[in-house]
Amino acid sequence: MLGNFQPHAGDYVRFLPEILLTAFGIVIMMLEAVSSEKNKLRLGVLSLIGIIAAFFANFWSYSESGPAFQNMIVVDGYGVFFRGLVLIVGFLCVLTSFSYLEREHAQSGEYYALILFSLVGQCVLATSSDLIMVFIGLEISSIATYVLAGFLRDDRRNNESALKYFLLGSFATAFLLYGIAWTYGLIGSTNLEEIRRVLDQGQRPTVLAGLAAGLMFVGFGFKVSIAPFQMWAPDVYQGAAAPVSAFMSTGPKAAAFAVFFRVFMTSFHAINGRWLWLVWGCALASMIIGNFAALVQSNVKRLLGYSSIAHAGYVLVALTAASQIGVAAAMFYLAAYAVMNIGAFAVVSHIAARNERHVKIDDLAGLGRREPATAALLAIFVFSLIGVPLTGGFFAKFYIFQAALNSHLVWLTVLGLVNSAIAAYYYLKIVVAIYMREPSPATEQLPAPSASFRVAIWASALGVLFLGIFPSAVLSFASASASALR
Amino acid sequence: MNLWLIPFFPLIGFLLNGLFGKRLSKSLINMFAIGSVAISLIYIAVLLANIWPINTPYVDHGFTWIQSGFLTVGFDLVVDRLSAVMLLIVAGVGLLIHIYAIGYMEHESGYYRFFSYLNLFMFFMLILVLSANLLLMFVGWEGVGLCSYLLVSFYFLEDYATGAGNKAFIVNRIGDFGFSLGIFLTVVAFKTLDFGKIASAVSTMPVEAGISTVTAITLLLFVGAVGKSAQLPLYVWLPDAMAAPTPVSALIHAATMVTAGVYMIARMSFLYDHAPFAMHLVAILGVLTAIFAATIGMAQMDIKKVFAYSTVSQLGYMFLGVGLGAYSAGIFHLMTHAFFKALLFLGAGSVIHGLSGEQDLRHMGGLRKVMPITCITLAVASLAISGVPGFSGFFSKDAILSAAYAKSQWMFWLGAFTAGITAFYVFRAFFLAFFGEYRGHHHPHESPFIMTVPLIVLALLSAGGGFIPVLGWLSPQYPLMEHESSVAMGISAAFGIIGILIAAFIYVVRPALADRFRTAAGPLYTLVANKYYVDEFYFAFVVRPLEGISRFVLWRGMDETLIDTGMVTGLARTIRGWGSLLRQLQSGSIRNYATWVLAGSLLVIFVLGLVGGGR
Amino acid sequence: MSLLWIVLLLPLAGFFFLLFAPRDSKSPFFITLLATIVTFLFSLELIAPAIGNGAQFSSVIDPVWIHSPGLTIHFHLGVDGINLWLVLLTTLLLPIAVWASELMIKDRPKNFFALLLLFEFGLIGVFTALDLFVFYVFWEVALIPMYLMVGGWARARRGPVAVKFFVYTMLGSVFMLAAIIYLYTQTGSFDFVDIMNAVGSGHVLLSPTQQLLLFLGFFAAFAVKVPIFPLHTWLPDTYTNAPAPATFLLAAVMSKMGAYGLLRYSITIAPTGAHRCASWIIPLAIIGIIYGALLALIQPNIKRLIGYSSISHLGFVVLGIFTFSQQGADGAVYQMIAHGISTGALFLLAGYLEVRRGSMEIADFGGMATPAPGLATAFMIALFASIGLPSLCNFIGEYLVLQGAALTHFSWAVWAAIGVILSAAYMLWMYQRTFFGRARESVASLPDLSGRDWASVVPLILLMVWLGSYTQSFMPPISSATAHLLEQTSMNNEYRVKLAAPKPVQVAEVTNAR
Amino acid sequence: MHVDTVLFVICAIVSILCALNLVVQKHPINSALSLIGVMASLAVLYLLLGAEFIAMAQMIVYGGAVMVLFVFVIMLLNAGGEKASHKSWFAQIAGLPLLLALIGLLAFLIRGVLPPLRDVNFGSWVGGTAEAIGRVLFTEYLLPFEIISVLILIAILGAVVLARKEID
Amino acid sequence: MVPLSWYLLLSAILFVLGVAGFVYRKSVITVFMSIELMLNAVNLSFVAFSYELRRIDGHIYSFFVMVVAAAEAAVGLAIILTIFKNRGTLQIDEVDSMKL
Repeated sequence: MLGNFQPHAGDYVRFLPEILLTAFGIVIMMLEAVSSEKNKLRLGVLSLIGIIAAFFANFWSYSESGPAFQNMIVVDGYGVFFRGLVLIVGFLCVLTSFSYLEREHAQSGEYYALILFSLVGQCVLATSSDLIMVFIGLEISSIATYVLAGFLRDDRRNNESALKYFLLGSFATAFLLYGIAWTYGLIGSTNLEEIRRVLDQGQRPTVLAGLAAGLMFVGFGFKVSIAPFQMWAPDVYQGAAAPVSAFMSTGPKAAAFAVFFRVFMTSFHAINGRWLWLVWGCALASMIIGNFAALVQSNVKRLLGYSSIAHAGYVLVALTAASQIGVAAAMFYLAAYAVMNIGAFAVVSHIAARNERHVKIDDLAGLGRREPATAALLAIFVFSLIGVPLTGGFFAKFYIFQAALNSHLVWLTVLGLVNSAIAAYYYLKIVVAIYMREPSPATEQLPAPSASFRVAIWASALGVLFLGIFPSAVLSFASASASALR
Repeated sequence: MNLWLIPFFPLIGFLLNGLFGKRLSKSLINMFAIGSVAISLIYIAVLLANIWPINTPYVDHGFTWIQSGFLTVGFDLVVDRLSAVMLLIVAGVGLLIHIYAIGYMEHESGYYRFFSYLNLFMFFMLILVLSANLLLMFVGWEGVGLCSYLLVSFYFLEDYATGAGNKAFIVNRIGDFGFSLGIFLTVVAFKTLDFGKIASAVSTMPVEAGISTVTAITLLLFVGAVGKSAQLPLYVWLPDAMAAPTPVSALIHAATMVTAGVYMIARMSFLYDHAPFAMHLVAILGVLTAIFAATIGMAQMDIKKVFAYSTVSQLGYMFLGVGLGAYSAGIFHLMTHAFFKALLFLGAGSVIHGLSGEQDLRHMGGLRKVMPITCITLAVASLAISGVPGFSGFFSKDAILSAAYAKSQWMFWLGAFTAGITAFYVFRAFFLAFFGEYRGHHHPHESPFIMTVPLIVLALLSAGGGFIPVLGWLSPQYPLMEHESSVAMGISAAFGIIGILIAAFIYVVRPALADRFRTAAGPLYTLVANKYYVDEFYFAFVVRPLEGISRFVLWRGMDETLIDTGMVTGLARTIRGWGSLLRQLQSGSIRNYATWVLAGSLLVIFVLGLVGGGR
Repeated sequence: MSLLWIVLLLPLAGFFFLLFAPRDSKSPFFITLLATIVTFLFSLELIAPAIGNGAQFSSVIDPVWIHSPGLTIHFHLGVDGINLWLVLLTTLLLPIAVWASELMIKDRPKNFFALLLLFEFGLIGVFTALDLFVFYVFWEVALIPMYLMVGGWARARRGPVAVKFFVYTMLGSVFMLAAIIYLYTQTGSFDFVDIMNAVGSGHVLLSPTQQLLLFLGFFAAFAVKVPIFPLHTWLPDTYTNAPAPATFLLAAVMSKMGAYGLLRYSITIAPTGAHRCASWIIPLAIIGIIYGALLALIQPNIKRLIGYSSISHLGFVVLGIFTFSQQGADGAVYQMIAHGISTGALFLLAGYLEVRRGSMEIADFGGMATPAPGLATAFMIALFASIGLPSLCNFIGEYLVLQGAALTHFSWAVWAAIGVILSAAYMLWMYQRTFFGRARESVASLPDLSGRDWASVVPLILLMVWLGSYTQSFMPPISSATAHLLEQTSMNNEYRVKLAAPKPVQVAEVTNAR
Repeated sequence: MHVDTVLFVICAIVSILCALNLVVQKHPINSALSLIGVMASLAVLYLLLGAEFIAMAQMIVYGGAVMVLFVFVIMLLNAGGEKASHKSWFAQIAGLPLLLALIGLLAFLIRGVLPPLRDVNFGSWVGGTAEAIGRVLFTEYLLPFEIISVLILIAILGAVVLARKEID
Repeated sequence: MVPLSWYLLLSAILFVLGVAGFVYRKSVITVFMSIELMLNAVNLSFVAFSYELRRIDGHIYSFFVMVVAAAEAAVGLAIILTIFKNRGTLQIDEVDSMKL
């Protein structure tokens, strides 16, 4: 009777990226113990290789797409897209981490291992088709991230950010879990398709479905940091090391959004009349809180933290649209946001000296004169965050709001666009600093940018411009795979 | 024949002198300047001879200037009997004054600049005269204004000169405002700007009783004329314009440009004939200006100012004439006035030249011995302007006054009285300058040959100009009104002679009387001497308020405070305020955050569980 | 390789080429100058086809740019009588700006030249775009380099001024973006030509309400850019503080973006909305004319003064557009070009003054005519062009605009013409205080225009005279294009007004929007 | 009065009281002990619901391992009682009403909206045997079971990274 | 004869008490324990529901929850240790250096 539960090759192919990541993570863990101080770099390279391997495995799994392991996961275009996205995020973050770890004299082995494991969790999230996998994937990615946030255990800001993230994260997870419990009790199953099927029949009391959905909304909303669950984001991003913040604000967030959309667009589609208004409000609130509060920030990391709230709001607009285009738009947006945000954080971590002393906007002053290339790229990232044409940020916003208007969300669109114009104000403070002011002490004694850092920001910049100028490829893939979420 | 060649020659002169004048020798500059005008005068003569007698207007269609929708404006020029007269006046007097200027400007810096400006003026003036449509006329109209500005502020180191220049241009702009509105309304009414087409269109219309389109057009155009020809209330720029070198005053501010208004009305007579109300207004304003300016002229001490006000007054006469429908009379007076007023100015100029810049009558006197030619020519001019029978002024002024005599008595009497005043102040100036003892401290000397020749020529014209049969010549275009009343003749002539006698009595026979009169007049005299304080009035009630409102109400108040600080910065500040309010949520305390999550979860559950309805 | 490709991409190519040029040498200048001049020469080739085609678009390029299920965008560019001269204006003024920058920009010249090229790229794109998406893209692309130029080289208050300029414009343009996307959801296309056909043929019906919203969306962006009173307060700050070449370009070409957009898109796509709003836009335009003039009257700073004067001038353009009359439209377009040249020349000469004196305060000058007669003369000519002296360029535009206004509604012309009086007042007064009078010792030794400087001024002066005295070389394509445009406008308008009475069913209602 | 009613009532009351105690106690150690109480009583309830394995795991994993860890850490850091602080005023003020609202809402949903479920009587269903659990765990839930090992790996790694002393 | 809804009610009460502990306790460790309490409450719901459904997936869930809880405990306590090392306190309100 075990026969029909016997996993066959296809299952492993579909799960290959996670397997590879885990394997590499373990290997790195082992090597860390034996390798000496000077060849730590190898571990980094090794993790890069692991990620690349997983990336190709991801493509392979796409060719074998379908459910695996008794519908615990399902490999579809949607899942593959997000797996690829988080892998790219991981790649860029590892690259940016090289010089950071070197600077802080932190033992790098665990760091890379943790990143890989956290990626495992995010890949699981991206492809999970059962709430149990959602729960476990979320925990894997989160716990790894908690540790990364507090990685420098002697740094008070790291501790604090880790504690805040950990306590509040678990708190929110409890809500999510309670929601899962109710879903289970209501439906009798936790398979996403199954939930949809049952709810579509409509015998179940939609009020309790609403309760379940609401409790899960709290959990997801927290992970993607949308109002009213956004509080933690600025503190944590400010406290954690810049590369980690870059990672947290893009990878886990993208994965959480992936599953957020999957659950609400697939399972709770039947009751979307109940949650659309809520999402509408949360989207607007997130944009307003994020942008307005960012106007008065002077710390770049904290500013980016607030901006990440606002961007989560934009993505939520796509959920409000509740349409194929909306999903595709959200996918594109998260991709664009990932590259531009990592780029920005990377430059910040380059400017910030040991113990991240220089993370104020004023510390960026005169970068344009000291390091023209870095400054130019940072400008590109910032303009993309603003949403200036020919950058990924613009096209992402454009596509999101097109989806919104397709669903007649006129006012949300107008308010969102006005928000993005207001946001320009604080983003431009960065451009003003780097190009229109005299060099600051921070930029005066700037170390030469390391090769890995250069690769990272150039790659991010190219990504931004590619998504902005030739979005067709990504867009087609996104809108094709968006149909996975019926 | 190509009419465009007429203005073309002066343009060439302008370009040559303007571009290269700095490097050219004086003789070359003279050659270009004088030559260009002379050539175009010759060309005019040849042209007129060719198309003689000009029974039908000779139109020369140039290129299309503006073409938009139904509206087409071409660079079209026309010569008819009217513009023929005008052409001769402009080119002829212009030439004389150019020649005179050679002598007058000899020692001035910016010699080439002066002549290039003069040529440019000739160009625009000829365009104005020749133009066959309103817009082209407007080009000349504004162009001569430009030249007047340039020449008035010729001594650009002196603030009074540049100030006068600005005043001249801006006041003219006010007039042109009306003129341009007239143009717009013409297009609205007739869908064209071509004189011929308008005339044929209007000829079918009835004469308007009250105020209606055609009247409105004519009135608006007249506003332009008021500005350009210095009538009430826009005359104020002309006296100041005397800051220009004297030849300029003679050419632009006496003989040609200022008469453009009169020319324009004559040119547009087909419209004015249909707007009796406008005609009446023109006449009234003309006669009022005549007397008003004349009274001021009595009390001026600057010789050029005297003649300036007399110009204003004489222009008033012309407007009276055209306003009464006696277009030919107006044009006739325009011509004679061009002669004798140019002569007056040139004479004054030669006096000033002889006194090396002195203009105040109080520092002259007894000059008849040292500069006889100037004295004699000036005497002729004075007699002419006073309308002494036989001299040119007599015939033209008489033509106008007899028209008035027929049309409206009060205008006639006013005009006649003005004639007396005119005679008085002109001769007052003449006697103060040439009789009595020399009161100045320069060494007067007669002007050089180059200057006196034009004086003599103009003197001959002023004397005999009355016998040029302008009225007859124009009669096909402007039918004569057959009421040569001997009464009017007599009265006006009498007034003139009386005026001369009084002047002679006061300033030659009993010089002491003058001061006694002055003291007796007291406040009245000061009022007049200060030109009725009109300038002060304008400054206090137009210029100052405008500037004050702009600076304090609009700029500081509206623009900076209300819009920029209020709207723009205010909005930004409000948003930032919201921002600093919202950041208070981030108290940094984990427990608060948890409480927020709790609140949020409540909201979510509530909305999802209990509120949301089906979509 | 169509001609328009070359004209569009040459500046961009120059930009990339410049990135690799050595920093501290003359070569950036020469590269930029070469690129811009060659661009200009090629752009001359655009004239013949544009005139030949009359109202239709010529030298069109239309490849697919973005293609994905549910969204296809063509990179559709083309030239007709309206944008032809604007493109040429751009390509002509850029070399002049480069020429002047080499003298006026001493700090990081390479960056400045690079930005100039990027700016030209964006501007040509804005003027030739025939696809609303492409238009918006270029609209912003042109903004960025200008923002960086203003901010990076401003003489004072760099950050604030630049940010104000950027955010102000951005706030306007997002509404346009919303309108563009909304239009797409209604018509299923971003392509201007397609949309006009669909709307004209009645395949797509936009209810008056929708049109109103669309129009206001576009208007918000264009009104800020023009600028229309009371959205103008970014202008004086920016113009005053920006480096001279940037101000020159801002006033000469960039200010045309807004007016061009109004003419090309607002009134054609949403004619009903336009006609409704004309009732309050025209008063605003007239207020702008008089208001700008009155404020120019008392400005203590030359650049600020010219800035306010151009608010006044552009008021004429807006007035002309919203008279919906042939003369008005022609005049508006002509006025755009004329203003570009005359005000451009004024700012250029102001720049030369600034280089010499190091200040723009009128109080710091006085008697400049004595040490610098050439400069004084050139300034005088540009000045008279700008106050609309007949036979110089601005007169034609202003006359036609006012004539159009008079034909539509005479009192508009009356009010607007007041601005003409005031323009003489403020300009001449400024000129008197700056150039006339005895030279103070502070300016007595300043040099006159060098031959090198003349080289940048003379073309402009010649154009002033040419545009003013022989309009036939420019007007015919403009007229035919505007005629076609107005015909579309009125047709669509009547069509909709007819259909609007019983509200079309297939129109997605705006009211059910969340 | 049936026996499992009695048991339920007792355990419910005990668990609620212990939970309350956890919330009101100022010293962590007391809270820890009361939490253990909650867990014990919950274990009984699991038995009543026929979940033998979970009951055992509850006692061993939770009551045993996890809580011991807690107590150990508390002792290690000899964490004293709490000091009063006036930060997080929002929690102090808004906390109680929000909590009451939440419990009210849940109670309403459970009692009012939830359709009637079966009654619990001890022994009527004993599905939760170790064998059954094991079977399902290695068939349907194979992947979660495997992948959760990564979680534990991370936990170990994280604990090591964060808690170990600097060697160098 | 206990209606199952009582169990659910109990779990709800415990859950809310856990939340209360998180909101009101000032010692980091107690706060952490409150989270454990919430997880326990959830477990009760799982088990109760699986009793209703006569299926043991609920048990599997609660088993996984325990594992996760254990893992969280390890990491969480480690984080708390670092906090204590750096700040010498466990007062949660003192950990608010990053705000606004």
